Amino acid sequence: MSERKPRIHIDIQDGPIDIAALCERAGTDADGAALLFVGRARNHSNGKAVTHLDYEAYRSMAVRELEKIAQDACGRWDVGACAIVHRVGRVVIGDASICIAVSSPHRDDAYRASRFIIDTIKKTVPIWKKEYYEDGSMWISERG
Amino acid sequence: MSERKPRIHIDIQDGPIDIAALCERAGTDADGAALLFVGRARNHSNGKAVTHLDYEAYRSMAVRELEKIAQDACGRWDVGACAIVHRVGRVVIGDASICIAVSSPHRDDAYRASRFIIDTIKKTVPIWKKEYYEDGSMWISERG
Amino acid sequence: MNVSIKTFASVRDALGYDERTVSVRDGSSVAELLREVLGGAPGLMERAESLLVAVNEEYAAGDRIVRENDVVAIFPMVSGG
Amino acid sequence: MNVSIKTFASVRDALGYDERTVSVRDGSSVAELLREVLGGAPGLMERAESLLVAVNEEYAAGDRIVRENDVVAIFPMVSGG
Repeated sequence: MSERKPRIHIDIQDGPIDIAALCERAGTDADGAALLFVGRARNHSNGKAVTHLDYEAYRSMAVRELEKIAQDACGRWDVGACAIVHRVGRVVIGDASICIAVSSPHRDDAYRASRFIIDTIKKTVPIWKKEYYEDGSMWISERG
Repeated sequence: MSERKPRIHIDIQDGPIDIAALCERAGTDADGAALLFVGRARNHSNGKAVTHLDYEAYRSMAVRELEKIAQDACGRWDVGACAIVHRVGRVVIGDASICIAVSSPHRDDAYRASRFIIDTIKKTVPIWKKEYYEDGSMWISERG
Repeated sequence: MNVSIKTFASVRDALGYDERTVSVRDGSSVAELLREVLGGAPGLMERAESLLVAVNEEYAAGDRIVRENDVVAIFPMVSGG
Repeated sequence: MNVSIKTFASVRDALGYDERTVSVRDGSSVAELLREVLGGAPGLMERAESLLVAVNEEYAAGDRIVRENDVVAIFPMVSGG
């Protein structure tokens, strides 16, 4: 849909995500809207207190799938820049496990693209979350 | 809808918005999603090249209206924290004119609340944008 | 009675002032006050229907009765964000 | 022929290894390979239908024919984000 070539950045990393740096990646001069989604480790899940999370990835395939999703989003909506960074390993409560920065000339594209990206990631990208509780742990893919 | 009391922060300020500081305001330990919307001055509008913008506010009323919108959003969706900062005065291309940070336990609430807030701001908050071009300027409210 | 007028953006540009105290008769409505204030600026009068009015920082309709010392703000459609 | 198996998350926990080379007969499908690999882990066999398979980093269906030196990853429903 867009004729310009969007800037895409994909990464899977250990350790904290630099959110400020990611914000700076988002947005070209033609973009009037930037949207940053941050997925965070929260302190509860299905009624149980969560102490921390552990993320595992099939890294090489996950990067490919993330790239496909970013390309797909940029094809569907008028996106100037798209950055997706997923963290793996231990993530403590309040820390970001994933950040998605999308920018577009008008805000509607940014909202739609951002939502599409996170919804699709949760369906297709080979990354798994394990929740830790006071009394044990569980792979979240088991639950459904 | 939410039984906890959401944290609300509203500001209208001159000079650049500290986006990193705003990100830190967003998100309690119960929130699994944070969404940051950044409205940016873009280099074109209705086919004309824009050199910069100037925002004017009816400050006291604008703060009240922003507070109403934040309260309304927190009543409709399960929002843990909501911060809205609008910049006034001259804004150069690429700079943020408005930042909206919303966090919630689940992402759907953050997306809905964020979109509601920016859409409503553009209808009810007494702030006006003037676009400057190579050959003149125009109050944007005139256009419609 | 005296009423404080505030103007913003293109309305201020057209009227040439951003604040003024005006004297209107008791029981005036917002619509009557608008005619009084915009009377000297024909360009504004024509688009009076598109202007917004707030009394004491709350949006007000044309039939709202204005009181002594009210602060009445007149401005165009908003365009922030 | 030889095929490389990779396992992740609960599948790895159940099988007790994250990588292994297995020998299967030529022309095996993904479904046949799965039965072979999961055979020793009854808990996994029961929920084989819910497992996902990628061949050379692309999702593959059960009828996909596996070739020599393919990398076949077996894992549960994803839950990142």
